[in-house]
Amino acid sequence: MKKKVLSLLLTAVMAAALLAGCGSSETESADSSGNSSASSSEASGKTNWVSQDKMGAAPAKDADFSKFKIGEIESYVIDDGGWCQATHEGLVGAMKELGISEDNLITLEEIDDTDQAATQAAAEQLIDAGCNVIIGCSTGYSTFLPEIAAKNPDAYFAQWGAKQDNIIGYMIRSYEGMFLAGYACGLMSDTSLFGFSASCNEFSVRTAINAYALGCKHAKSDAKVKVACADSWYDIDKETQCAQSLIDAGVKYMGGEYSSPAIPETCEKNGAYVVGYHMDRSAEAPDAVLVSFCWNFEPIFKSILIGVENGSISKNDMYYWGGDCSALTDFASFVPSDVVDKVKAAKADIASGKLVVYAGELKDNKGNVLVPKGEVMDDATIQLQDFFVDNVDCAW
Amino acid sequence: MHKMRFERRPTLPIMIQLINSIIFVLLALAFCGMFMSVLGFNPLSVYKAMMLDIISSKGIKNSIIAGLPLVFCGLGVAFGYRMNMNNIGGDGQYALGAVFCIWFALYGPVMPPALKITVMFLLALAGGAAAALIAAIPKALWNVSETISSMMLNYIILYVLNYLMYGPWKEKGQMIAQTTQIKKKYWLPEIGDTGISTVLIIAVVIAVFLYWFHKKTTKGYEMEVVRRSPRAAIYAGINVKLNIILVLAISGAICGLAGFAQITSILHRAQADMPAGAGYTGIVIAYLAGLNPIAVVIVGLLFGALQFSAVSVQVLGVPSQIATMIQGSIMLFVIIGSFFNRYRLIRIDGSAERGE
Amino acid sequence: MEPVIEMKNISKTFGSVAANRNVNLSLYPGEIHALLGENGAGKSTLMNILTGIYKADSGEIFFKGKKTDIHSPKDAVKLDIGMVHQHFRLISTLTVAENISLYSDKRDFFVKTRQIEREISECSKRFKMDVDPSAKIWQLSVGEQQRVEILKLLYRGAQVLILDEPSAVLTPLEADGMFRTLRSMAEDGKAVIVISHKMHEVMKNADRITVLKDGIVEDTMPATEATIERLTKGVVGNRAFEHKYEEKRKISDEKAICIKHVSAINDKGLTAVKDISFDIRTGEIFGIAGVAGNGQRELAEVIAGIRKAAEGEILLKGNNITKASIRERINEGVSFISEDRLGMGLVPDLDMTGNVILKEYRTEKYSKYGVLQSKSIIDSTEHFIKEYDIRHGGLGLPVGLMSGGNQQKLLVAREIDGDPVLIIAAYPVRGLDIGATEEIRNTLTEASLNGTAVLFISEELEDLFKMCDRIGVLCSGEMIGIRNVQETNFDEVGRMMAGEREVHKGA
Amino acid sequence: MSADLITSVLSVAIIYAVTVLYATIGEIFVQRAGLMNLGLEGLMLMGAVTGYLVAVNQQNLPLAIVAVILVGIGMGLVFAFTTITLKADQTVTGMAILTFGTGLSGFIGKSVCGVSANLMFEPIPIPGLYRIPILGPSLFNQSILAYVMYFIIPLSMIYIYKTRAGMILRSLGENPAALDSAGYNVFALRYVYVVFGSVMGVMSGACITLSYTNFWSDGMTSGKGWIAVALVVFSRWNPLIAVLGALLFGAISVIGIDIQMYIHVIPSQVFSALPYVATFIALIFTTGNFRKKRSSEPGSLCIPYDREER
Repeated sequence: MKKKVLSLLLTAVMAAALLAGCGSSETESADSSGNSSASSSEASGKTNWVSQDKMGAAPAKDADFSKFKIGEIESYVIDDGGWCQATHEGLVGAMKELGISEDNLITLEEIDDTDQAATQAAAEQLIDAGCNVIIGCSTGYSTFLPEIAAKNPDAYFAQWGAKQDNIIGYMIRSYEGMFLAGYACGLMSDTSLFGFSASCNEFSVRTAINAYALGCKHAKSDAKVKVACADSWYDIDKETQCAQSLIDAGVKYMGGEYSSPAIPETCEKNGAYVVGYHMDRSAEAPDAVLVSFCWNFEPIFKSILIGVENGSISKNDMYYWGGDCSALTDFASFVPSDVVDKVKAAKADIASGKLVVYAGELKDNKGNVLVPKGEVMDDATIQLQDFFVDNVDCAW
Repeated sequence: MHKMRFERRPTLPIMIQLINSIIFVLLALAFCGMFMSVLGFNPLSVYKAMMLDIISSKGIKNSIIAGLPLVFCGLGVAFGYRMNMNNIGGDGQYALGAVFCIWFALYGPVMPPALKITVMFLLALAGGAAAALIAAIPKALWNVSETISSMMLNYIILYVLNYLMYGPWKEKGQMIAQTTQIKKKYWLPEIGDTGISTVLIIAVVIAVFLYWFHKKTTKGYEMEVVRRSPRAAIYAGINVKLNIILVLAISGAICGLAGFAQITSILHRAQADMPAGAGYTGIVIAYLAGLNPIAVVIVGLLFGALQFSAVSVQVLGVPSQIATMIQGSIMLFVIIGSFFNRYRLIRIDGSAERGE
Repeated sequence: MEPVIEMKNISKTFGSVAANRNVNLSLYPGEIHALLGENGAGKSTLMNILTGIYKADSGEIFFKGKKTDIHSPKDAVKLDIGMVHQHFRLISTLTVAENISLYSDKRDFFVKTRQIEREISECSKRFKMDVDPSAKIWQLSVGEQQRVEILKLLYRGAQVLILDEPSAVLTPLEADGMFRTLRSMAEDGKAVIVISHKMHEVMKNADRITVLKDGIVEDTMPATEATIERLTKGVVGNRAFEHKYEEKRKISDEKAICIKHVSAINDKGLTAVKDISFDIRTGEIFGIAGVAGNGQRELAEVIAGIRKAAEGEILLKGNNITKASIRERINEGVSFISEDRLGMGLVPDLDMTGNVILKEYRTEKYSKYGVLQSKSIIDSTEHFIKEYDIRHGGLGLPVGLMSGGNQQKLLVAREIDGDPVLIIAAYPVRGLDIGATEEIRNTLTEASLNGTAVLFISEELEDLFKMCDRIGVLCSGEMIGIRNVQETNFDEVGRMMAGEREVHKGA
Repeated sequence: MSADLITSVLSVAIIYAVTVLYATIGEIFVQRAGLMNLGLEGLMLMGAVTGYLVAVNQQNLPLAIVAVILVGIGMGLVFAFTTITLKADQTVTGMAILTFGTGLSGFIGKSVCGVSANLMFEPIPIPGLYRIPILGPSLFNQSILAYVMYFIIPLSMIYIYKTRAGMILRSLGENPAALDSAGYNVFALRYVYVVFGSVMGVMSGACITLSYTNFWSDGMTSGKGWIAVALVVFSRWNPLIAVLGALLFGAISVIGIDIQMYIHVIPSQVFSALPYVATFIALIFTTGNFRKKRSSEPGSLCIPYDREER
């Protein structure tokens, strides 16, 4: 009895907040966007979307990277078997390609990206250490770095996520990889029920969910994707429980956004299949991981470094690359070859533009049309993904 | 023969307390130094780097920015402990204070800044107090351990914050789980152009007030009596239950101000998991400061310095966790040291200046 | 016959207080040896040293002739020395059997409750003590708990039994029973030490008597040679022992307080005060006689408002204060000198000023707009110090470190300050040295002369007869009777304390 | 609720329970002995990292367990010395252990962060029992550490309520003075139980890294230590109730997610918060003495024992 009351109370609190959120929002927040970091980017020069053709461009013969000192700000440890590790390896890889020794890389870990003091202190540290390229690897930094970037015009700041003032933006079209992964699941599954184990309701997670769902749909028109929400970036118990719940709901193939082996292990234990995320997860559960989606930042970082070296780079640059950046690992041995071939074909189609992931007619799961027939979604909307596509079934 | 024995100190000279703490803090640093050298770092150079970083002008600024939320939590927790209330709920109270505060800042009516900020201040207090009361009332009525209940509330409230930040209050068109920034006119001004917000002054004022409150007011006196001897309190006609509720509420309210500081002076917005353990660190700070509000401000800022200077040692390749570790060991050692605050070594054939 | 225990030149100081100074004591098997002395004379300390709870600073202990060091209670138990403390050392959540087996030398892995219970009931039959072995301790009465404590020792096979103030919590009848038990043990060849401060009791039941005063052995004698005078001299020194003051005091007929059919329950939830009625007139000193633990405490607390009255009503100067809060009563002029000096009356960790204002800190005398007025506080503190010559180690020193006498003076001073209507004085002179005792007696008497009604609770008949105008006797929570001091005597009151309602004068 | 749904919910609940129960039962002993160690989270992290470090570097599980136990003993002694010998504030000391453990674990765990040991206690299905419908597959297909826990639970019950030592333990937290005068060494006993408690605490952590998710990363226990502390109070210091409580919490959060997947009107966070709400309410009902009955809380919990205190 009393328990019910309290949980109701909790719901009430949230509901009330919700109302406050939508209800009276015009009073203050309407004009408050004036100083929100998004629109301010328009203030300065027009965002320059760097074309993906630049990928793999080699540095000039006489290019000299000896003076390069690179700073990297990570929100967590660089060997977390997840996001940070992916970024770090991308950066290290790019440096190796360009023959920059690792001594010229300074990595600052566990800089809480909600902590202004820490973030700005970190950036200042790197400036003091003489870094001329500083890379913020977590979305949260975008709130704090522009200030420092403005103060230090000769250093080049690059920041994951939306474009900010004086900062080179970079993102990866992760949806391409996840789409293909979903497509693979769709091809393999004999039911049209799929699952997704999600951490937090953030754009990158939504991207993964939507792309996966569209992928499944590409293979099975009636595919539905059930989402289990952990509401935590990192909680082994919750991840295990999410996977288990999905499996109990009859899911055999699932995608996920996660950093611990909990989900693959749970799937393996229950004979279900999962798409690896962030990095190659096959080692953790060889019999469960079909294929892994990996962030491959190397081309982007390489291009940025070259650009800095030959001065071709502009602080209005925005990298939003897919293709090899949004990579899949090799498929597990138990995946039938015809599936592998179909996925390869789809990959080629995406590259050639024959296949567009967010193409109309596309509805969200509330029934509103996102993209009318015959049109395609613009990058800004894709980056933000403030929606769930119509075959996603999610509490958020 | 001269036998030695530990005996309670009649009174505790502030100097002894100070010297004790310093000695044991140094011991703690030495202790951590051991681990560092095991992992192949030179402790001295590490500490040197930290020091240099802190005493630099922007180091001081950053320490203060990092320290402010900790100071408020420390003050709040210390206030509770002043009546033996183990308020572990600092995080939750901080969060709820922030929620109330940002709600008014963003969705409340347009007002002249002074008035608006005042209301935000009061709401932050209210939020913190509300969070604390949920634990305080069961404590007062049925003696439910506030330690555990306030800790459970942390989780619950943080989920509320999480919901709001990822859900309805999330800044539209942005990727990060945070609200929009509040309007510039509602920011607290900086002190001169130091980049240090006036909220620091608020913290100091509150600390001084609390110090005076404990020493000079009847309420402060009541708290002291309840803390020292609950039975005597009843005997003196003090309403203990009421005091429990009151003290926990105030304790929570002050923690709530940490949210106010963030919103008006540091982030100027609310974010998911904003407290980030400040409430727990607050306990450490309160204890190390010997529950003395003014000392809390100093210790709090020092902790800020410690946390942010941990970044600087990473340049030397020292793992970031060093800060947490140093905090922990400083605490352990100071606790051990505090034994010598309470006891002194005496010779048994000490002369009798005390009757029985 | 060689003594089973010999203590030689034992000294023990707490901080800088000498609790024992070069004490010698020898104990023979088969005897009941009484340790006589006022509270704080060092009796308990001496015994705690013998049982290894405290370590003596210097001195030696011989067990059956050979020197032994008793470092911990464990050692004492090994030597078959057992003690029944004034505050029982029982685990209230366990049963009698469990408590006893806990203390026994049994080391078997599982608790054999059945068997132990059987053995206990045999043992308790042998020494004529009845207790239910399967009962939980917190369900037992004080008397029963004491029996459990004694059984513990017997079951453990103790040869030396020490009892600290065993009769303090018993009615005279219960006490006699208890002493019969002790006697049967002595006849069993065991050596028994009884700590007490009651001369009659000691002379009646002990074989030998050792008198302690201020931590020093004043006198040792066989009980046969003991006389009240000799003992008194040892216990209280050359304190004048005059009877009731001569000059007749005039007491107005105005009733300061009326207690009407008041009942109250104690912490255990049992009725501790049964339908008590009496009244005290202004300027009168009304004594409550009775063995400690017969409802005095509850009665005092009910009047002070710390305990709710289950039934009946209390009128202060005619107006009903039964429902009034503690604070209201304080404001109405009810003062309470609690028997629990450091636990309730004073805050040991606070300094003098902090204790001076404990009850009146809210009045405009000490505070304005919720702010304490340091000046007036210090003034009245110094006033107290002068007025009642309280000796202290500086205003900043916690009162917990002052001597008991000075603590009590401070407490009394605070309670009497501002001429209250009624002072409840519970055992105000318990455990004080003669000097302090006299001063506090006088202070209370003066207060009464100034028209304050005094409720004087004590177990010391001397004190009662010396100070009071009337004496009411409590036994197991009931008011056995009320007498004018002029019209009664020790013997009558003593029997009333044992619960005899109809007592013939001088019988 | 279909049979195999029960099975799977149970299996997850058991994983949750086993990992948290080591710490919980350990803490029950500590609190029964009259002390409160709030540092469990720190202990678990230390256990997790130590176990994993050894597993990775030595590829030897028994050795890992030994190392973990040694660490537990060490940290136990620190806590015991500070709170029993020096009589320091137990809440604060607990916080210190927590902070220190968190920091140190991350510090020394750096080298194995993200490294896969490929070595853990694999689940061993127990031949006969494994076949039992519904319960079998979840209960009897567990790792050795879980089976050990199956033994610890009844043993701890017997120990506390039936054996002489258990009786002493119960008295230890109730009235140490009485024990002391009965000739028991209160200090030694308390040391023993504190150390035992912290060994169990670190085992909890080792359980996570060595038998469920075979990897280490900073602060991976994500607040489980606090749940353990809460469970102790929730269980009224009774291991059996603690087991039920742990299973309940595990089940609640799985079922929470189940519901959350179907019912979208209620924010998912509500279900995430449920276990904590449950604990909070349970707390009020189990420890709240508003029913005027003897609270089962150890009488002198958190009160340092000082023989010459007078």
